[in-house]
Amino acid sequence: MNGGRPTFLSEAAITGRREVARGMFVITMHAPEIAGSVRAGQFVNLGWSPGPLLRRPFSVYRVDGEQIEVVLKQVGVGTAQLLAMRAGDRLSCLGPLGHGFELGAGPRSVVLVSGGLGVAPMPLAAAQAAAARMRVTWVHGARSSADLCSEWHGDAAVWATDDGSRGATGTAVAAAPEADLVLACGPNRMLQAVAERWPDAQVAVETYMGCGTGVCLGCAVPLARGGYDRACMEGPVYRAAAIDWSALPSHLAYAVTA
Amino acid sequence: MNGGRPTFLSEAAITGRREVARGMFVITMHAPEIAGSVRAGQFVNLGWSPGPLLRRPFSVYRVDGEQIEVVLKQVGVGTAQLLAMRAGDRLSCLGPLGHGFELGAGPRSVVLVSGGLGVAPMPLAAAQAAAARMRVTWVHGARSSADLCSEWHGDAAVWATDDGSRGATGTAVAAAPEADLVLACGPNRMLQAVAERWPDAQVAVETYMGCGTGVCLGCAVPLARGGYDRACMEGPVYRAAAIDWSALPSHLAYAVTA
Amino acid sequence: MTPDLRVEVAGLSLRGPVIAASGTFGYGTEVPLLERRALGAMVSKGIFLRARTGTPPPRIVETPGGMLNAIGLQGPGVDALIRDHAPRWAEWDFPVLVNINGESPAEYGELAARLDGVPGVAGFEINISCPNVEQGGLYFGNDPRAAASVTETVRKRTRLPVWVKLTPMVSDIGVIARAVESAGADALCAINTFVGMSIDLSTFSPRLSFRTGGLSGPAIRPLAVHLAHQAARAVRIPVVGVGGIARAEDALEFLIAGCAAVQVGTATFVNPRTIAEVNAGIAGFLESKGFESLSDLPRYLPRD
Amino acid sequence: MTPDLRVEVAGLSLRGPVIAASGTFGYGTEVPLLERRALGAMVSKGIFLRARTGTPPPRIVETPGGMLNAIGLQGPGVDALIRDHAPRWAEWDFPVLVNINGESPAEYGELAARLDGVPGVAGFEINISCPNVEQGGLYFGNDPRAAASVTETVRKRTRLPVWVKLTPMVSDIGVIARAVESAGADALCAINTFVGMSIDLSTFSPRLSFRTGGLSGPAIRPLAVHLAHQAARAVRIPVVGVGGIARAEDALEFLIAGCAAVQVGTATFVNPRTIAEVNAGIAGFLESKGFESLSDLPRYLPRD
Ligand SMILES: Cc1cc2nc3c(=O)[nH]c(=O)nc-3n(C[C@H](O)[C@H](O)[C@H](O)COP(=O)(O)OP(=O)(O)OC[C@H]3O[C@@H](n4cnc5c(N)ncnc54)[C@H](O)[C@@H]3O)c2cc1C
Ligand SMILES: Cc1cc2nc3c(=O)[nH]c(=O)nc-3n(C[C@H](O)[C@H](O)[C@H](O)COP(=O)(O)OP(=O)(O)OC[C@H]3O[C@@H](n4cnc5c(N)ncnc54)[C@H](O)[C@@H]3O)c2cc1C
Ligand SMILES: Cc1cc2nc3c(=O)[nH]c(=O)nc-3n(C[C@H](O)[C@H](O)[C@H](O)COP(=O)(O)O)c2cc1C
Ligand SMILES: Cc1cc2nc3c(=O)[nH]c(=O)nc-3n(C[C@H](O)[C@H](O)[C@H](O)COP(=O)(O)O)c2cc1C
Ligand code: FES
Ligand code: FES
Repeated sequence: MNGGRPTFLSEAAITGRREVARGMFVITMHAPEIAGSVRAGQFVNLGWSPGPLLRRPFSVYRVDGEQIEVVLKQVGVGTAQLLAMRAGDRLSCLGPLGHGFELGAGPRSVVLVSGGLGVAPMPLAAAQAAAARMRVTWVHGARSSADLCSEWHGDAAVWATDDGSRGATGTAVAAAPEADLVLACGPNRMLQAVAERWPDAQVAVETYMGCGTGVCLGCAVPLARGGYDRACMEGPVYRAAAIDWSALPSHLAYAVTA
Repeated sequence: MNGGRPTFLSEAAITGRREVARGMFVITMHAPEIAGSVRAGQFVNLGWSPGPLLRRPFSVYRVDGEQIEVVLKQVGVGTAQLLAMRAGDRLSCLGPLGHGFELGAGPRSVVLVSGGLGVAPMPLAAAQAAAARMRVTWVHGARSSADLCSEWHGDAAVWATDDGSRGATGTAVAAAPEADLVLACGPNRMLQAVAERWPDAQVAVETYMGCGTGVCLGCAVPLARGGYDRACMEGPVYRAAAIDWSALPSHLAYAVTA
Repeated sequence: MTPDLRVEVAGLSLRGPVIAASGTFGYGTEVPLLERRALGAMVSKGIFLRARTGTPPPRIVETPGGMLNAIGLQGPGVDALIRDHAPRWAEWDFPVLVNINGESPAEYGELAARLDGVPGVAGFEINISCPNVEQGGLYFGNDPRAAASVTETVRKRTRLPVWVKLTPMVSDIGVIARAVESAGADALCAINTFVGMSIDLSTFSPRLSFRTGGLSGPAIRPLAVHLAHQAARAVRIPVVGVGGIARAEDALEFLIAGCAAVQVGTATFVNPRTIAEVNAGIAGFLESKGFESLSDLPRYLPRD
Repeated sequence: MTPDLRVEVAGLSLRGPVIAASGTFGYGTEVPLLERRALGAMVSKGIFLRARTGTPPPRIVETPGGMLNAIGLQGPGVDALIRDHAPRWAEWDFPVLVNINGESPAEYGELAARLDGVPGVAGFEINISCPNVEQGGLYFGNDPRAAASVTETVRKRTRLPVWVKLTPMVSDIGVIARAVESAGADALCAINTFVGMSIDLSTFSPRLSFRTGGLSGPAIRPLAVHLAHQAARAVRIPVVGVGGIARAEDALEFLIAGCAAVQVGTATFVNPRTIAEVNAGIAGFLESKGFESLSDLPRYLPRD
């Protein structure tokens, strides 16, 4: 049970892998129940054996029939092991977990703002927004042209690089146009800038996670109104202004630029 | 240093695998230095990552050019992981370790007595005895015909099965002929029978091992003269009568019948 | 025939020996995919009299074969527990114990009194791994007198079963075990987490905001088996083994080492189905050995 | 430029901070592939006055991320050590400390006196994780008075540096640390193994013939970092960190947490080149951060 929505635990066979930016790979796996029910911004918690003790959380990047996809770079032991796997290897896949983006019925246009690996939830967000008949603007930034995710989805795209090697020079946040709805994901520093520009934006944050299922309280997100709640249950998507950004530790993996 | 003989630590790529009895597999790996120096009865200590903390000791089964071979069955986590590996996967291979069989210059005939996985050091022993121009009799026993190792080496072969499904009904020890030299490997119960029939036989024992290199004292072998020495340094090959068999714990993995 | 897994632990009849450990199951309502019918009992997340915010993140760090946590006993306080959670527990077909915490013996006693008689509350697990604020912050669990005093105070305020959860950070767990047994504990749980620390090489300071955290998971299992065994040797009341159980084999180690039942914590984070699988595995093991019930399992428990 | 890794630990000048831990390097002559030039120092396998047979097998059990050992301090006794090993140590270009063990303070003292002045013996590491036979088998290391008494006795019989190796099985390591500091220890090593047990499901009894064993390896690292840090906060003498180090990052955790040097044990079993790799990794880390020497490494050591 995950706030009433079903959660599935299955052995998902890896079915493919492709490189979408320098060192950044999309892994495809067969997980039909999750593919059939996941919402953009939700995540799966992946485990394998032999491997580390705890599962590793990854946003669902895209859904393709009975396949789901995740995108990652090697940042530590778990991601290194995942990237060493081959088609046919099996992952234990728990999900979908957390609350995803709320697209609602009102908005007519959406801008998806991502930095680096923060692109992770965006293709699915683009697909679900398009299905809700919104106009989708894809805004994606990274350190340099080679670090930009080569895949994009939507009606228009805006690129930003720190070194100006493609698109606007500077951050994705600065480069983004206005829209009815803003969804963002990336390093905390970037999300804090999102919060300043659009307090009502929906942002997907990351925290260390123990269980991903709401029972360990390890994924505490400091709230602007005081106290903590759980990134894996109430989150990982929040209204940008709801978070106490000064108290949220920066996690590195999502960010090429962090 | 291993009593003065060189030890090598290398990343050995797995190059092949074949089934030689029901559930019993030979794994081939590329380890040129070890292939060039190993003596029958010596072992390699295999590690891999992700995997268990400690290395796993395996007798060298055969040498083929720059390849070495080990034979194993799934008995626990380590052997399960080894058997799940594929060609191209790499093992950290430390060896050759321990003292192997002493063929000497005197003996003209040798009988190689093995039970179950105790066949492990015998193909190499057969090759080295043949090179020393001995007449080699291969004696191999197992529970049942399907459990007998299908590969054998030497001038003559004698088979024994508990259920009589192939060769003599009963143990390999009972079925073995006399010879100038007896080399044996198998479950401790079998080796104890070897010690009773041939006190001068050379037997390869197994113990739990921490390091395989003589420093942890974990591999204690109780000696008939009192005290312990190290299976990984002074052993794993002993004169059968030198061991205090009542004090040597039985390890199960070697034995299909233990 | 399926072996009989029922076990009686200090006045509570459990349908099986596998219990959900405190702090790893929340209040029992959120674990996904949980097969509740495998649960022998559940111990709730640790509670204080008043609501607590908990510690700032980061709160957890993975370590080899384990994890450190410093949650800071975040929780809603006893009133919310009685209002929001106990009513649901009252409907379940297994007992729920409340893990109680305090800064003084009086606080523990007060908590027990408040919860005594509340439908859904079947008993207490006293967490003595808390600092005793009245005694300069020394842990209750390290000091036989303080541990006994907390136990006695709680004992006087309730008729429900009182279990005491021991800390492993002591030189002789038998001394504490006997002290709380004499003070009226009905059962012991061994053990809580070990204190550990992990350093972040990029900041040159601890990874956890609280600096230290409690180590749990498979890494501590051999230590927990030893300590549970030592506790079981020291007392006549039942001992519940906790620490690093992820498979039926692990649970069986504790049971053979003299425990009446076991708790599963961290493993649930990795596999929400752990408790059901451990329970089924114990049954399968007993069956394979020809035992008709858990009480037939041979125990290794030479008495001190 | 290669950073300067030299460090002075209690009267001994080490060319690097990585030391071979007692019982995991034998007498230093057998480790294959060992690059001796990476060794800051070596601590010999624990020795008693007289030869000891050791415990019957099985002596080791693998556990998640660790291993239990019960070797029983098998060894040749002090005479054979002086005859067979010390002469070789005298030729090496790094100091060798002898790990000394006894059943009474007098035995420790006698050992130190016998070894004092023997060429090749650069200092002592007192292993206080031994049962005190005179005091009914309680461990020296659990009792501040007994630990101090052993330290004092050894201190009086030698002018060589005396390091005391602490046991982790205490409720407050700072108390023991201060007691042995006052008794004249030149440095502390933290920590020795934790007592653990593992049960064999086929025999329904412990896997180790000695029943319990000492847990070492990565599994204990977060506990060891914490205890070494606590010891370092409690005293002014240097603390050498031990427990679960397998990589440079692990060693750096101990160094940042306040240790002057570190020891590597179990990891050598897995990779005989560990010490050289850890040493090189520390140098690489310092270089990447722009530090010219180990002493530039920031420490996290708030004083008690
Ligand atoms: C809800 C959520 C969604 C995520 N989605 C993605 C994604 O789509 N793509 C992607 O590349 N990464 C994603 N991350 C981050 C990803 O989980 C970590 O990069 C990954 O766990 C690192 O594992 P590791 O073993 O390689 O690193 P290590 O540093 O070895 O991991 C050690 C421990 O730290 C945790 N950890 C390390 N870095 C992070 C981090 N940045 N965030 C959270 N925990 C961390 C690990 O889970 C593990 O418990 C997401 C995290 C969260 C919480
Ligand atoms: C010198 C020597 C040579 C060997 N040669 C062979 C061989 O050629 N083929 C083969 O199949 N097996 C051989 N063995 C036994 C083999 O090492 C074990 O079967 C293997 O380690 C089991 O690992 P596991 O992880 O599958 O089992 P687990 O039971 O999961 O292992 C747990 C621990 O116990 C140890 N262990 C378990 N069983 C044994 C055992 N029988 N002997 C020693 N340690 C054990 C493991 O090394 C590990 O430390 C040899 C053992 C020794 C000492
Ligand atoms: C995240 C987390 C929170 C915990 N909270 C509590 C608690 O509130 N009260 C308590 O007595 N024990 C608490 N514990 C300890 C567990 O109940 C258990 O004793 C310990 O984790 C060892 O078991 P395990 O290895 O199976 O997790 C907690 C453990 C974890 C990992
Ligand atoms: C097989 C083995 C033998 C040991 N023998 C001794 C000993 O004789 N004296 C001692 O003080 N410590 C001894 N130790 C403890 C180690 O020196 C070290 O303190 C402990 O193993 C933790 O470090 P590690 O995790 O790096 O191994 C031994 C450890 C092992 C594994
Ligand atoms: S990760 Fe455990 S509660 Fe969120
Ligand atoms: S296995 Fe360590 S000494 Fe033999």
